[in-house]
Amino acid sequence: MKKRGTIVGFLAVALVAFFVLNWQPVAAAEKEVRLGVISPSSGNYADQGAAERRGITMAVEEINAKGGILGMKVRMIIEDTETDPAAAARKAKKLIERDKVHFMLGGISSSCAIAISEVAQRANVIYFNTNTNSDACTGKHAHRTNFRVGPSNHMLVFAIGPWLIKNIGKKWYFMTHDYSWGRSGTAVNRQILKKYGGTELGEALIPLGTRDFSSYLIKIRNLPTKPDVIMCTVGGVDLSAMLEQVHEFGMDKDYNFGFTLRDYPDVWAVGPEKNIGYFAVEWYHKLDAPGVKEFVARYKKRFPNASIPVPENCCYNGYIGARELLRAAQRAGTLETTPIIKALEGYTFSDNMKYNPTTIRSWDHQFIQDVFIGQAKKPEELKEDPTDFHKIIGYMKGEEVARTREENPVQLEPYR
Amino acid sequence: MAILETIGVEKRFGGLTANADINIQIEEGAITSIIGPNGAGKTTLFNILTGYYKPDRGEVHYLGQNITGWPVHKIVRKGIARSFQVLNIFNEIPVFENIRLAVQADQKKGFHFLKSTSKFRSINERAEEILDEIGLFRVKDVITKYLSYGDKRILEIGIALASRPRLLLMDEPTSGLPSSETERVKNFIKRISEKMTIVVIEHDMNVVLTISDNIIVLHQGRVIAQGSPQEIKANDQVQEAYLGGIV
Amino acid sequence: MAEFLSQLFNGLVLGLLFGVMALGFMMILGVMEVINFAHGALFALGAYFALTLQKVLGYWLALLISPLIVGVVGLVIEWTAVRRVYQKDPLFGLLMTFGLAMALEEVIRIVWGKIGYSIAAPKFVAGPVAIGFLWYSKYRLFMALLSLILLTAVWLFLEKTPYGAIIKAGVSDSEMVLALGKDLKRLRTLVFGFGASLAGIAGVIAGPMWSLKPTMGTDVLMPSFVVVVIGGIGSFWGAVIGGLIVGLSKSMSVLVWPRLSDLMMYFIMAIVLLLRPRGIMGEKSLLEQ
Amino acid sequence: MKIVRYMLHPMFIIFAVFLVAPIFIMRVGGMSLAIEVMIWAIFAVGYNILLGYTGLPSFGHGLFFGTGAYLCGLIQHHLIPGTWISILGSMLGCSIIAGILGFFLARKRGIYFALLTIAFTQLFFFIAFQWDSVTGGENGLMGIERYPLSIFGLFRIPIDGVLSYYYFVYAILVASIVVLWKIVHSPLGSVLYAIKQNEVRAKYLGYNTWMYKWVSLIISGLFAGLAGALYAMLQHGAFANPIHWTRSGDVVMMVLVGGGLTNFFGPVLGAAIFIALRDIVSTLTEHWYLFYGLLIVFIILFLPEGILGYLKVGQTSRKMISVEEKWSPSLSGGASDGHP
Repeated sequence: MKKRGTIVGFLAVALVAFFVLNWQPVAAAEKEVRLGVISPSSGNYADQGAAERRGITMAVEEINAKGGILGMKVRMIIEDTETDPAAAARKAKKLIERDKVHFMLGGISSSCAIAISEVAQRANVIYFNTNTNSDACTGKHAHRTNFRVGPSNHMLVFAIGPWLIKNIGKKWYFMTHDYSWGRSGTAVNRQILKKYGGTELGEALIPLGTRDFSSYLIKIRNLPTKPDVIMCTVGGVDLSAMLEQVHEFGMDKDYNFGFTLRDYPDVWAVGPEKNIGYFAVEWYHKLDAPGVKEFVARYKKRFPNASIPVPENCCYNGYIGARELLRAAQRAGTLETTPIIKALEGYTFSDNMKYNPTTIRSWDHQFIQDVFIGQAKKPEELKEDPTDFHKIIGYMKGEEVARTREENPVQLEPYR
Repeated sequence: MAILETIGVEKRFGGLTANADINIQIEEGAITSIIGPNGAGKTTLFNILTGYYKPDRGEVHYLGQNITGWPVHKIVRKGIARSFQVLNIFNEIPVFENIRLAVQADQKKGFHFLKSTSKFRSINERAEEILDEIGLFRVKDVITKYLSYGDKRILEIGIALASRPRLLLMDEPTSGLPSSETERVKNFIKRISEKMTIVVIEHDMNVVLTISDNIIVLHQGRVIAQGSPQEIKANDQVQEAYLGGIV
Repeated sequence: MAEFLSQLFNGLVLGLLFGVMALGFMMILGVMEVINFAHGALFALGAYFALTLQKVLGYWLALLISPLIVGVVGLVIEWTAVRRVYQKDPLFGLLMTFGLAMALEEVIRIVWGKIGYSIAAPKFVAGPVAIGFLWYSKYRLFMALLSLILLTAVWLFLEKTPYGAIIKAGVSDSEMVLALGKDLKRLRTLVFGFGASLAGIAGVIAGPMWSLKPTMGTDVLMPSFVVVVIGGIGSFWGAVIGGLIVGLSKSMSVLVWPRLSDLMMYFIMAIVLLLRPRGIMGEKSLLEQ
Repeated sequence: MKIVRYMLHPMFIIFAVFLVAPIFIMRVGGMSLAIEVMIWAIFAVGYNILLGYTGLPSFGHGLFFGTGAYLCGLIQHHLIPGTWISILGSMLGCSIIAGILGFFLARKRGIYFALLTIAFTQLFFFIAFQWDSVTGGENGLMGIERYPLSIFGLFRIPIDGVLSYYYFVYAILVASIVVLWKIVHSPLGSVLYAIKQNEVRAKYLGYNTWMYKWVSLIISGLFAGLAGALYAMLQHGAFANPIHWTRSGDVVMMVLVGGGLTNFFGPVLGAAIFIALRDIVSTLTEHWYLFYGLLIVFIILFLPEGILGYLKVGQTSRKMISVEEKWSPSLSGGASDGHP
């Protein structure tokens, strides 16, 4: 009986302590800028989330080292989306209501980003979604307060697709992750086939969470016509598993694979042996653009023990997103939402570690930027630098690949 | 007239035959005992009669109606009630509630869902009547599991009575009771037998021979004898198979 | 036709692995009446231990030792926590293993990090092989062989050893084991450890194919459930047949309608439930009704 | 004196606490969290009819919660944009689904019941996730609105604000708890509890236990649908994830933590504690799943009766605990005799 009493007492004290620690009202005086970082640290995209948080941390620390913005230090308040849109919406509410953040950024998962942006728009809080690619984020679910830092699927596919048609072949087979991101990727690919006169040999719809691709690979092996390109819009863990099995079934030797997007952590997981194909890349740490080398060096200094030793695309987008958001507040001279939005819309910056400047498009809030075309290096090419997985074989300017106003007829909400 | 009749009932579990070719008639208004050694298939027979098991072969007729394969609750509503060998009462609720539930089932009020149980006067009154009848009124608010074993036995039967059965099947009502209590239960059975037909599974030959009008002897799943106490006592086969030197 | 046969073959190979996975799950379910949610996490642990061990000891020793360590983890879990919920409301066992699964997954994140890993298959089974029309992965053939050996070993253990007889009795009725006068407590601990190491070994085998992620356990848990529901609780052959059915449903639905490949097993499960509620090989037990 | 007794009744205390809570919560923020507590409380108390009273351990009740959210959105998008109609539609829809699944489920109990609920929730998850032309797939069904309440066309009460929505949910919470309280203390409730204790005996009283279990599933499904619809309106969206089995432990934990197996009001306390803890711990540490997992284990090991059960609150007239007992005490004697 005594033991039980102790346990309950302990629990009660712990509870009270938690409440006291956590529920203290936020200091009323505006002495700091509160940046809500909302990105996954559990669930399917936990590692991408960690990567983007590293980028965000770097941007915030660099700005704070220079004295912050508007004379105030920037404080990050981090919440986990659990890669679950319902949880993401809840956490966004928490950041807005309780922590009273001035703006939010983060994302990775398009579905989480859409859920967050819905909440943010209603509360009139700026939200930068980093590292999402679904066209819906700046299309069907575009909002006045919502900005997308990374390129959209459309941009990625229109970078890699025409290149594949020209250089590899016109007969394509699709492997599509069977959810909105995957299907929108394949839909854009079909546009490309139509535009450039290619043929589609079929499509395999792969359920999310598929661990075993053998049946699909066998199916491809038995196609009556051998495809020139197997165009994959498969992501995350499933992509790692797929690369594994493509290698296992020896398909990497006799087939060409194209990928709508390649996240660096996925290749890092499977290693150089199984890294294959041609793909679109958002950013790469070996780009020959101004500022890249310095950025990589700063990253290595700041995160000597990071699981991935170089900054990759998620980290880059996190960094750029956080930096531009804070800079815009500085330009606007206030933390109010509407002036910052106005300071962002149509803004162009060139210290973006890419070849051409990036523009924040005013009518759909898409960051228009260079998209790169990459090819997987052979394992022996990695001798000198084990992190250098990709060969960058070309790039497309943002305006050449982004959707036009006709293709994406969005109407943002009025300013509030 | 037979109130209950089985025709060639058979039940197997895997390779074991629990009941084979059982043909019995239960006389209305009488007390019938079923005896037999452990594992003779007595409880299985009860389970078949009450619809808990479906026989592999054969039929069960009740009041001239074929009830084979009917679900338990339907058979119970037809007027067959049962008490169990292992105590089978609701342990976590008061004694009164046990009886009340049974009366509630009898009055078909189970699906009323917005009126408090205390507002159903006819149920509550009837339940108190029954408690009075079986002599458990004094403990009506006690949580059932704290009752004495004998009281639990009585309660078990009381629950069965609440559904106003025409036919009551009792599975070893005296098992585990001290002799004084056995006497109490025996008298109780005698008393209620005036109102209904009773079938008992019983080991205590003393009880069997004093209360029974008819005795059915089961051995290895088959009926080996059937008749009045005197006939059974005189039956050599029964003596050999079961009674041994007891009587 | 060639594709049909290839898919059929592939389905069977996958089915064997699901069988191994589900067998451990089912033994724990049958003997302890505990739905072991942590089975997936143990599967993942097997793969992660192998990842670390093979760097030091090489593949073969990793294949051998990793399941043993997982088995020990299973024993510890049983000994400290799970044994306290036997014979209680099944909800407790369910929640307990659910919590353990979460905690173990997070432990993997803490120890090995959030990023994915790849285990290299041993050299002699790396790459593809062509057998007539069938172009197949050598590693999977190796895996099929391994699974077959495992299944045979488990079968021999269940059929030919006294412990097997007790476990089988326990599967249908734990009271019977008590009646046999055997030490139920120890039996349960051992079965839990054994089931855990079966999950571990499935993890080691699957690692080189499916690549490693902290969430990998969650993803393979559901097929085990479905296998057990289809095959029926308490039957060795139920687990094997259920595994094969799930494997085949995954590969064959790719031929017909790939979108269904995940849903298919649930549909099959629903049909089995309609026609034979206790599963194909399941015996009627006190668990139902 | 009667008034004092009423005021000390847990129902009154709960209603009073939630009534005045905004005064404090508005200061620190977190109204959405408080609303969430009430929504989950509705869900958990309804679910407890199934778990605590009928003794059926469903581990897939997210199915009804998630489906309720979707139905709410679908009705708004495709039928009539209105608050009442979408809520009532969700409740009706979920009880129909519960009724259909009940044909399979109500014949089972114990662990088999749990297995099947898990399998069904996964089936629904995949359908919700893949059928994106209807459900929005992984992006969820967005744009679910809180339309102003209109009472006989006379008033229009806006519930779009946080505070107004709080009191809207509060009113529904009060109504739900009163209705469920009545059910529990009605003949129906008494039969359900009898089934939990001893299903075979209940059958032998002449109750069609199958039908009662089925009804119990429908009741819990109905309230889950209600909670789901309210949740969709809170989030302005409906998502597939709450249906996934990895989320199905949440509501069970709420019931258990509070002491729902022994007390009608346990789930309300459980919902409050669970949501507050999850919120706090997930902010404090990245590895909050570890703590969550261990907390579950801890509670099962040391507090299996939940907090109210442990404190022995409110167990005077109706002792509900039966967790120490073996799950199916039924007929074991009969069965052993049946196997000669």
